Amino acid sequence: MIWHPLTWAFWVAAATGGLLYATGAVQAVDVMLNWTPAHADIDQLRRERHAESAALLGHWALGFLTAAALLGLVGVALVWHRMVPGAMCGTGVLQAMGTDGSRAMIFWGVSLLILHGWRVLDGLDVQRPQGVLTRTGARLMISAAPFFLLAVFYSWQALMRVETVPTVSCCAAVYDRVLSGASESAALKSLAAICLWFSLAGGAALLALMVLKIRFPDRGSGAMPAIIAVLWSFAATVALKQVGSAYYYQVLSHPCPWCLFLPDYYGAGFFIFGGVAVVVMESIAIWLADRTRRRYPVLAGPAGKRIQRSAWGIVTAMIGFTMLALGPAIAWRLRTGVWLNGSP
Amino acid sequence: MMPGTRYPPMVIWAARDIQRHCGRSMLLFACLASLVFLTAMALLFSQALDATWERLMDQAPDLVVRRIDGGGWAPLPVDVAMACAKKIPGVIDPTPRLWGVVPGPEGPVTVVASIAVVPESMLKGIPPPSAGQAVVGQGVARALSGGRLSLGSNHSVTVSVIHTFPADTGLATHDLVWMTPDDARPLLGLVPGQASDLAVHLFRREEERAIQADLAAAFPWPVRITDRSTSALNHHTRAVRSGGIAVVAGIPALLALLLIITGTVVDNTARQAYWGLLKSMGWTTADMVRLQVSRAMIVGIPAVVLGLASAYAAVFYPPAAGITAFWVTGGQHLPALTLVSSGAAMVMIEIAAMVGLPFLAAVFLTTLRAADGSPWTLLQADPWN
Amino acid sequence: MELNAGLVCRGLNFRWPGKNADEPPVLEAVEAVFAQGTVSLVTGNTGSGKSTLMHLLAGLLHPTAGEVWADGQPVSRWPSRHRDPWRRQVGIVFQHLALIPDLTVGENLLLPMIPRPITWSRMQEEIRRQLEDAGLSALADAPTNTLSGGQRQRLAIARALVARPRFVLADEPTAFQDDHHAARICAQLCDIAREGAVVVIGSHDPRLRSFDGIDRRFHLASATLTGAAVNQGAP
Amino acid sequence: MYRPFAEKNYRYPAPCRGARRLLIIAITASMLLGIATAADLLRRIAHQDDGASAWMRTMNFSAPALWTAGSPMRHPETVHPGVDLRFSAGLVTAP
Repeated sequence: MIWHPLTWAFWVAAATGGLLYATGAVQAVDVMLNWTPAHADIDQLRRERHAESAALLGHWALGFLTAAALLGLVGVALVWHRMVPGAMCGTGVLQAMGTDGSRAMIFWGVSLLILHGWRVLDGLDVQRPQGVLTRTGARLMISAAPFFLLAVFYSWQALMRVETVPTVSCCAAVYDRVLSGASESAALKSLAAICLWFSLAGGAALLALMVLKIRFPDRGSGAMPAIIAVLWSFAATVALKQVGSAYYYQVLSHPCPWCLFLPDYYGAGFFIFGGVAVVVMESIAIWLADRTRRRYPVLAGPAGKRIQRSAWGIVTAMIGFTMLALGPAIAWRLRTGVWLNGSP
Repeated sequence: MMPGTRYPPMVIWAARDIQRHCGRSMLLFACLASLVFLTAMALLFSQALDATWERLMDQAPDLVVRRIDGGGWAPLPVDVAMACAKKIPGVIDPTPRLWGVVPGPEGPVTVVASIAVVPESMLKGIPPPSAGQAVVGQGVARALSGGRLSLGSNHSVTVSVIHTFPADTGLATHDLVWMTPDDARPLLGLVPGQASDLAVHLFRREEERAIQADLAAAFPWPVRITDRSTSALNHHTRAVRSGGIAVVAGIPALLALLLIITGTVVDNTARQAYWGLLKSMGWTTADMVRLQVSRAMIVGIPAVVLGLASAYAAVFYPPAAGITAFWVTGGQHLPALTLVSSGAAMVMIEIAAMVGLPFLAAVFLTTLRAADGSPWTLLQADPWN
Repeated sequence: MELNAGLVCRGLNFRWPGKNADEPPVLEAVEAVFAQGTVSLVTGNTGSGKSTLMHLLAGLLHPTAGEVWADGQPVSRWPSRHRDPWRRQVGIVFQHLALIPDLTVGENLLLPMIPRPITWSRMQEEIRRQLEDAGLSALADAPTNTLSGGQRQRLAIARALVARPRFVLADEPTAFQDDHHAARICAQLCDIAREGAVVVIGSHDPRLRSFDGIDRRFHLASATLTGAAVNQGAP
Repeated sequence: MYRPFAEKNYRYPAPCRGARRLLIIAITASMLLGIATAADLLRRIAHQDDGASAWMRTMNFSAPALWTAGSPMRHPETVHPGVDLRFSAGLVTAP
C-alpha cells in the first residue's frame, strides 16, 4: 500500500497542510505568550502581523488537512481494500491496520474539530478590532498540535502495518461480531432499539432547539444543543449501523458502516456520515459562539449571527441525514408492507 | 451584460498582472504542465493497466485445480476430476482445460485447444481450426513464414495457420495458438481423457477461499488450487506499485523545481513596493493572497488540463501510446489499454493532491512572506524613493 | 476633546525606530482635530514631519505614543488586519506620487477599487468621473510613464479620490502644478470636503497658504503642531 | 458597421481588454481540452475491449496476455507454492 499513488497523495496533502499549520502555530505561540493589545511597541506590531499571518495560515492549513483527511477516508473506504488480501471494504482495511487505523481516525477527527473551533473563534474575532479573542484563538490553534502529531504518527503506523498484513476477512469480522454477540442478542437488540429511539427523539429535540436558536439566537444555552448533538451523533451512528444500513444492503443483518461508502450503495456513507459530522461541528460552533456572546458583549452581534448560521447548518444536515438514513427503510416499508425483520 | 462584468474584478486584475509579467507566467505554465504531464502519464498508465487487468480477470475462472505429484504437475484424468468437482456444493460449470506453453519460432507460445464447441456468436468469422490447422494471435502471426507454424522441440508439430485473431482481442489472444485437441495433445504430453487442469466457477465468488479446502479433499490425488482473487490482487498490487514508484522516483525533483519557480515568480522583492502601495490603498494581506491565488489559477488550471490531456493522449493514442509503453515498460509491447471513469477520477484526485496542493501552498506562502509587512516598510523598497 | 468627528490626534508622539531616546522625536504631543467637512492645511519646513504626520493619520505608520481616532474609533490601536481594510476609507496622495509606470492612467485608478465590493461597471463609472474632474479623460489609455509631471500629480490625486474616501490626505498636492491647475486642485479638494470628507493637506506651497478654501491651518515646527481655525463658517 | 461590444468597451476608461481576452482564452481552452478528453474517455468506456473479455471467458484463461507466454504472471496456475519468484521477467518494473 505504501506505493499506492493515493497513499502518496494523502501524505503530500498531510505534509503540505502540516507545514502550513506548523508555520501558523509558531507565529501563534508569540501571540499567545505576549499579546498586549494596549501597547504600540515594535514587538506588539510584529505580533499583530503574526496574528494576521497565523489566521491566514490556520485557515489554509484547515483546508489542506481536511483534504488530507478526506483522501485518507477515500483510501480506507474505496481504494485501499483492493490492496489488502481478503478485504471487501473499509472494515477489512481497518482490520489490517489494527488499532492504529482507528486511533489515526480519532486523532484526525479531534485535530480537525479543534481547528474548526479555532476557525469559529477567529471568524468572530475578526468582526471587531478589539481583538478580544486573539489570544484564546492562538491558544486553541496551538492545542491542536499534539493531536495532529498523533494523527500523523498513527497514520504512518497504520499504513506501514498494512504493508505486511496477512489475509483478512472483513465480512467474517462483521459476522463474528454478530455471532459473538448472539448470546447477548437481547441486549444488543435493546441497545439498537434504544439508540434508534434516542436518535429519533434527540433529532427531534435538536431540530426544535435549532428553530428556537434561529428565531432567538441570544437566548438559551449553547452547551445544551452541543451535548444533545454529540450524544445524538453516537446514537444515530449505532442506529444506522444496526438498523438503517440493512435497508441499503437489503439483508437482515450486515452491520457494516464501511460498505455504505462503496459505489454499490452510491457512496451514501459519505453523505450520511458527512451529515453527522456537520451536526457535531456546527453544534460546537453554537457552543463557542454562545460562550463568546456571554463573555464579550462587544461580540454579541456577530456571535448571534454565527449561532443562526450554525443552526441553519444543523437543520439542513439533519434533514439530509434523515432522508438518507430513513428513506430506504420507508421505501421498503411502503413497497412491501412490512419492515425488514418481518414486523408490520 | 456589459463585457467584463461577468468576471470578478479581482480575477480580471489577476489576468492583468499575468500580462504584466508574461515571461514568468509562461515559465510557470510550462513547468506546471510538464509536471502534470509526467505525473499523470505514470498514474494514468498504471490505472489503465489496472482497469484492463481487472476487467479481464473478471472473466477468469474462480479456481483452477491442478494435479501434482512428486515430479511436479501431472495430467488430470477428466472424468474423475469432473465427478469429484461436481460433488462440492457451490461449484458450477467445472471445465477441463487443454493448454500449455511450448517453444515457438521466436520464443514460447501458449497452445490451447477447446474441448467444447466454441459458439458461433464468439467466432465472428474466425473459422475453428481443423486437424493440422491453427488460429494464432497477433504476436505469433508476426513470426510466421509461409503460413506454417512449427511448434515444440521433442514432439514437433507443424500446423498451417488459417486465421489470425483480431487485434481487438489481443489482450487475451496475443501469444495464442488455437488448435484441435488431437494436434495439441502430443505437444502437451497428454493422452486422450486427460486434461492440463480443471477450471472451476463458483455460485458465490465470495466463497472462493472457503471452498478450497473442501475441493482439495474431494480429489483422490494431491492437487494445487489457485484462485482468481490472488491473481487479481497480484496484478493490482503490481499496477499501483509501479505507478507509485514512477511517481516517487520523478516527482520530488520536479516538485522542488516547481516550488523554486513559483517562489521566483511570486516573491519578487521589486514587487514589495507594489504590495505596499496596494496596502496603502486598503488592500489586506488576504486580498493579496486572493489576487495571487487567482493568478495562479489562471495559469495553473489550463496548465493542469493541458498536462492531463497530453498524458491521456500519450497513454491511449498511437503512436504516442506506443512510445509511452516503450518508455515506461522498457520495450515491452503492450496492447491497447482501457480505462474506467472511476479510475480517471482517481487520477484527477491524485494529481490535484500531489501537484495542485503543493503549488497552491507555494503560491500562498511566498505571497504571505512578501506581503506580510507594514505598508510603510514595503513602500520603502521602491525605486520611487 | 471631541473624538467622534473626523480625524483626531491625541497626544501623538512619533520617533523613528532604532533612534536614540535622547534624539528629538519627529512628532511630540500632537493634539489636533481635523473635522469632518473641512479642509486643513499643515505647513512646515522641509523635513519638519508633515509627511510623517500624513502617514500616521493614514495608518501607514504606528505612533510611538498617543492615538489617532477616526470617526470615534482608535484606529491607530487597531491590529493590522483591521487597520488595512479601514484604509479603504482613506485616499492618500504621496509626495512621490507612487504611480505604477507600466499601467495606463485608467488602470492606475482601478487599483484602489479592486478589493471593494462594487461591480466592474460601477468602477469604470467612478474612474470616468474622476478622469473628467482631473482633466485626464483623453489620456485614459496612455501609459503613466508618458505623462508630464503635472499630469502625473493630477493622476495621483484622482487615484486618491476615485473611491470617494472619508479621509483625504494629500502630501504636497500642488508641487508640480501651475497656478491654474493648483487652484483647480484646491477647489477639487474643497468640493470633496463640502461633500463630508475630512481633507488634510500637507504642503509648504505658498500659494496654498493664501487659498481661501482652507478651513484650518496648522504649522509644524520642532515636532509640535500649532494651529487655528480660519473659516468659522465651515460645517 | 455596428459593433456593440467595441462601442461598449470604448466607454470603459480602464477596460483591461488584454486581461479579459487572456481570461477568455484560458477558460475556453481549458473547457475545450477538458470536454474533448472527457468525450473521448466516455467513448472509450462505451466501447471497451469486449472481444478480449469474451475470449478470456470462452477459453477460461487465468490471466490476460500481457506477459510473455510461460511467465508466472501470464500463467499464475503454474506457479508452485514452493518456488520463490524473486526474479520475474516482464512487466515487473512497468507501471
